[in-house]
Amino acid sequence: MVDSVFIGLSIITVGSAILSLESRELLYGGIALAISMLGIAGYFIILDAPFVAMFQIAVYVGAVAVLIIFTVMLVRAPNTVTKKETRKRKIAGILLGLGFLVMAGSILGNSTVTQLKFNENAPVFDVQAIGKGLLTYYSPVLIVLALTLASAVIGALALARREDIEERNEPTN
Amino acid sequence: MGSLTPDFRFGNFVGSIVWLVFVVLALVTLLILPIIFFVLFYVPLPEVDGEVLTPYLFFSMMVDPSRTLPVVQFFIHTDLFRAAIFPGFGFAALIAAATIFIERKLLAKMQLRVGPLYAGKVEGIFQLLADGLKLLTKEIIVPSGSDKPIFWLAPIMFVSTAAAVVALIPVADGWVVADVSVGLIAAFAILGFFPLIALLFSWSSNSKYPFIGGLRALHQMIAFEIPFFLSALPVVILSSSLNLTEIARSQNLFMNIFILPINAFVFFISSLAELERIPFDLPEAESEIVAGWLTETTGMLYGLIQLGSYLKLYALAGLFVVLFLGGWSGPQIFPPELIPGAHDSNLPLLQMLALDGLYNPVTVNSIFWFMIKTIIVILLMLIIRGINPRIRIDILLHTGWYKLIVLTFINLFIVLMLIYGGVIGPGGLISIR
Amino acid sequence: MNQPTDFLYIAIILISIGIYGLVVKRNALRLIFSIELIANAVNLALIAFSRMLPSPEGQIFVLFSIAISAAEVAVGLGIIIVAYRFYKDIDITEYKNLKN
Amino acid sequence: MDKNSTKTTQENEISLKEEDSNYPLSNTLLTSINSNFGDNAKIVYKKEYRSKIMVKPENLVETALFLRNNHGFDHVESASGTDYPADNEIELNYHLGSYSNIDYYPYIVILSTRVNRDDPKSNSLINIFPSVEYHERETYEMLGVYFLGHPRNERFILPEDWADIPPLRKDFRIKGR
Amino acid sequence: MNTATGYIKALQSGTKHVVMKRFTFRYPQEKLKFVGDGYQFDPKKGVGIAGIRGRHILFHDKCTGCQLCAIACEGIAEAITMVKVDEQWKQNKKSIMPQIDYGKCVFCGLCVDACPFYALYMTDDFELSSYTKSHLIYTPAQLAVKPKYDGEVEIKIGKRGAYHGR
Amino acid sequence: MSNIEEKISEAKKLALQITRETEEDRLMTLSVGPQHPGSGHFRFVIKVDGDYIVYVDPDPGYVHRGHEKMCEYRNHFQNIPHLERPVIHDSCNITYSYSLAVEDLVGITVPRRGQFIRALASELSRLSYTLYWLAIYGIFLGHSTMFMWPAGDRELLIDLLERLTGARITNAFSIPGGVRCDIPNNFKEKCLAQVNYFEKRLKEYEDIFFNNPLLRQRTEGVGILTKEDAIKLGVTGSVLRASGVPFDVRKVEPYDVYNEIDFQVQYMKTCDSFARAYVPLLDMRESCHIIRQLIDKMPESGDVREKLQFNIKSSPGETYKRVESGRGALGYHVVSDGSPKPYRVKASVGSFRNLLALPFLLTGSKLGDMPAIYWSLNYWPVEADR
Repeated sequence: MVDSVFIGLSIITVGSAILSLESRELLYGGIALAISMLGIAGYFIILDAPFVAMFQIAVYVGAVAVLIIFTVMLVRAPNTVTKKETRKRKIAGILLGLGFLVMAGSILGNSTVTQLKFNENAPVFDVQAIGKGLLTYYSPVLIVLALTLASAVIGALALARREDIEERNEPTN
Repeated sequence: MGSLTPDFRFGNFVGSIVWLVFVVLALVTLLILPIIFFVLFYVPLPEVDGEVLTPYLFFSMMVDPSRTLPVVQFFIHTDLFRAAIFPGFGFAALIAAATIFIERKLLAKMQLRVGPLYAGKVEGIFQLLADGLKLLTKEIIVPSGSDKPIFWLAPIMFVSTAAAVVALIPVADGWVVADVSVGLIAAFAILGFFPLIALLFSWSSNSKYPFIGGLRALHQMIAFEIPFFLSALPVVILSSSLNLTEIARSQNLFMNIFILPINAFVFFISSLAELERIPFDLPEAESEIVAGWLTETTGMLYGLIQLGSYLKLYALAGLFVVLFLGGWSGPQIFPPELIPGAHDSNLPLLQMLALDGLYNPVTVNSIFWFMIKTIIVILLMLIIRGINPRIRIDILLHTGWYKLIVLTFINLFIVLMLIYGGVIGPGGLISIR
Repeated sequence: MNQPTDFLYIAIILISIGIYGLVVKRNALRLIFSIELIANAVNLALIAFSRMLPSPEGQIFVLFSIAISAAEVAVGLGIIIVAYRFYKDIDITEYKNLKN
Repeated sequence: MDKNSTKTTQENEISLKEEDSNYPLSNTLLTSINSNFGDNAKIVYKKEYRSKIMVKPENLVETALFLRNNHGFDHVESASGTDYPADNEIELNYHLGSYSNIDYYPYIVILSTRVNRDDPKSNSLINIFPSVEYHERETYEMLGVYFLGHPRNERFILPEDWADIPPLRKDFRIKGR
Repeated sequence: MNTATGYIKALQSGTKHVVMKRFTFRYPQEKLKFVGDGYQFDPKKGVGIAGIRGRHILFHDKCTGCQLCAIACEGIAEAITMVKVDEQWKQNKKSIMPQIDYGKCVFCGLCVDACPFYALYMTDDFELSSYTKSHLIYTPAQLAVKPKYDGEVEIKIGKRGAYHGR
Repeated sequence: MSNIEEKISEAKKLALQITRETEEDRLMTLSVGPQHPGSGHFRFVIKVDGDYIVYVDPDPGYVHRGHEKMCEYRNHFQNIPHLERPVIHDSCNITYSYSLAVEDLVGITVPRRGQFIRALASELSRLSYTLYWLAIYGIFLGHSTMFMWPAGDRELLIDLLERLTGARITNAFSIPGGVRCDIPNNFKEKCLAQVNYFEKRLKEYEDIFFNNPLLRQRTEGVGILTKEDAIKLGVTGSVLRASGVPFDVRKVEPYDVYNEIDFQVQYMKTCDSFARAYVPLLDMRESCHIIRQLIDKMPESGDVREKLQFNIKSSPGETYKRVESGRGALGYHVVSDGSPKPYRVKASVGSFRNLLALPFLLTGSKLGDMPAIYWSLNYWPVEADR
């Protein structure tokens, strides 16, 4: 049962990952990326990490995908299959990708990792365990992370802000 | 002074009715019965009277009605039934339909009108059916230059996403389609799909007004998502669980709304904004941007989005009830047996009428109280629509980003104070469990 | 039944797709897509190991990782919008004189 | 009929010398007009709360300016024109009213001028009364009077493909009439 | 605080109306009761008698075929044309009578004001719809028929608000 | 203080500058009307920059029928049914001032009872128009109840008008020489009962609409037309009174019997959209008051109409008469050459004069304020086009 779900998820994830890079329209690429993220969330659910899966959906589909699609609509790229994408570069890219795949795959296949098995009886970590970890040992990291996020949002706002509009709007308010 | 059209012939009229009957009969024998048989071969069937029911024996229920009870009992506990009929889509769609009708009648009453009146003799109760049929037969106009796949898929996505939220809402103990351990987060994660759908649909219809409407929908939903999350946070602290069933069960002593009134208010306001209902129906403000992101919808596409938004209404009302109004808890008012003494008697008909083996007083009571509370919340949402004008986008954003977020924090700190002061929470004066 | 290696293979496939995108694509948004794919593949591997060990640290790391990549996307998209406003294009080969 | 009408306006002229105590407002206003402009501004008639002043096209702007600055006539209720084909003239009427001078609330001065019908051109009052903008634009398309200094002498109310003579001229006939 | 009271008042005002009487006038089932028998005119006094201005009624025994109604209508709607009738009347030598096209008529009633012989009045009947335009042209014979109209509903003001009732 | 020329030129300069330097994706041109649900028979082209309107160009004329030209082909009585077409809801007022002008030209006075009935019809008609306007203002701001209530209560007044004049909207009631017919039996009691009930309803309107905090947020401080600007733009009616100028033709230049009636001119000094919406409500209260006085002071019997020939010839000359309609001062400039037909008729209508304030107020405001500003100007497109 799980295996068929796994194969289906794999097809969806890898297929839409390829589509997100190769689709003709950038918007479809964005949608495909969101579907790929959903597929990854599906893997998380299979791996007994529902909290992370929901977090993934909320962040990637609810925020990142919206941001990306919004940017795609905003920049209105004329034609996304750019002329500068030469054949040589493409072949090199495919070779590089395949090379990495073969190399890492063969290393993985010959390593002892293949002998590792999931422990069926291992305890499943629920939200409490994660929360405890976040708030005790990793609490400084959490704070730093919060600061990072805040500064990133502020930075993005500062970057995308338009000065001319701000100046004009202030007197009317 | 109505009169019939000049080319009316009584013979034609009778002929058309006869033809209709014939067509229906032919369809039933040639299509519907084979399909039922075909389905029955693949559906696992229960054991009745000591033998496994086969598709051929299935129709013996027609002769012996008492055999239906075990079958019904079997089907009621299958996942398919739960997802499609009772706590899931069918039930929610029924409530959505009832909500649309009640909304129209209530608003009409408030506005000194009569509302739907003619369809279905009694106060127009079949108006929705008539509207649905009309929408079904309407031509679907796809604007030229639109992005066709997204344009067709988005309404369907809208309905299915709304149904996914509905699937998370428990109506009684154990009566929920998907009992996820992180149900609350799941609900919020799925609600995050809606801005994406609205944005994609508005973009795909290749028109200016929908695009402005889509942007407004995006702004509005993102601005209200944060107070929406935050207002549910103290509930999680109080019940120390993310599972919706657990949250509802933890309120058997008192409802959360007594301790979290401000958060309940914020949640209610945010869910109104999330639902795009008046006073927050800016994405569909017809006097500014025609119909917002729904401008180019026609026929059943519009119907689907309407259905989806009312499903969402039910889902959010249910969520409100689960989070703040104690879910299904309430005094037991249903008797232990539907007809006293039916269980012991051996009359099959009496047993069937008393729904012996099916009737569970606790569950029925839970569903009853849940429904009562949900209906009250829905009515409140409907009345709000009657008395309010639409507000402006900048006021809305200001409300969402500044006022509501601050309000949620006030109540969050109160709850924390109570917990650390040892009044509530684990080991407190008032034990929740 | 699935084994940890299955998930790791999927992660490797996703990473190689990401590498391919990074090398071939000249569209700034597609580059961001590639980066996101690689980040997600790593998350997948982390969760798989966390399930295998079993240890909650893997999930905690993934939460951090997701948050950081969200921040990164926000800034990246901001830069793309600014660059688009200057160059009227999102092709990175056009961005020759970002220095001034 | 056209001859008749032109005669009437001249017959109805009222001389200012004739003392009339019934209309005190008219008297003060018209006296001050008369003392400032003399023969350049003819008084066509005066009634209670109404009076009509006929000026030459070149004096239009200064009369309007005088009325605005000295008597508080600050807006235009309507600006219109009447076509007199017999005289080969078009009469322009500005109905000036006052919101700032409480004495002149009920009063309306009809400032009027006559321009040549063949090449109607007149100075625009838009710099004196901003409220005249759409009225003059309407007069332009309805009677064909070109207003010098008006920023938009162009189509306003008529259909976009209007290709006939201006419709309020007397030689434009409604079909079938 | 002002905001809260304003909002509560609005809420109260809205909910109060749920129990008020419906004001809607259900047209085909109920019909309005009108004043009098329709608009009539007394040429001697020169004043009309109030009434609804529905379709006309023509008294053949009084019509002289003077065309005054047609002249009055000429600048307004051009709905009235004079047609020849087969009947012979002493006062109507030319035997012409008005024929009214209700596709054009604006129901201003100035033709009634123009008739000096008490021949043309207006009635209560306003339900004139038909399937074709030609059915809207009423000949003098059709105009002579007095229509039957039974409206009995009018606005009543009760304790629970105004409503349309008998 | 802000100077209007400066403001206009500034806005135009800004618009020009923006149009010049714009990339195509900055400004979005929206056509509001004629098929837009928030416009009526009217269109204005707006350009929005984000949420801000930077350029407005009104384009009326969709329902232009050339009434002024048509009037030259018909005699004074035949003009009456035509002249009321532009505002059929306010038909008693729009024919009122034409009747006054013709009476002035012919040189007659209306019998006293006729004057009272005419003023009564005018007040009822004004109430009915204002309610219609208010209903649309409600639905423009998304308040569906405020659409249904005034539209329903308008029935009370239409019922009275129907009893009085014989038609529900196109009344053709005020004619040169008086009114068409005397009031029917029991009219006074009926009128008093319904008007009193209606006045009670106005309080409910205030509760649910005008005092609703959401509406206040939406309209207060929006579209400010200061007193100086209002005077310079020459606006009229409720728009002018909302800007703090107590100008009402009924008071400043009383026609017919209005000098015997005791009433106040209602005006507000906040100059914003809310004031423009609230002044009509105050006016409606005052109208109810006036109606009660009119019924009280009306002579018990007497003529209602000065008998005039159908083809009455007016004396040569010209006149300008105005009344206070639902949309402000409504004047008719009638030139006569002695024939039964007028030589020239010019209508100076409130809607056309208020139109000038539309681009002035909309430029620089938000898109969400557009309905709140546009409909508060009391602009009736059909009347402006004539």
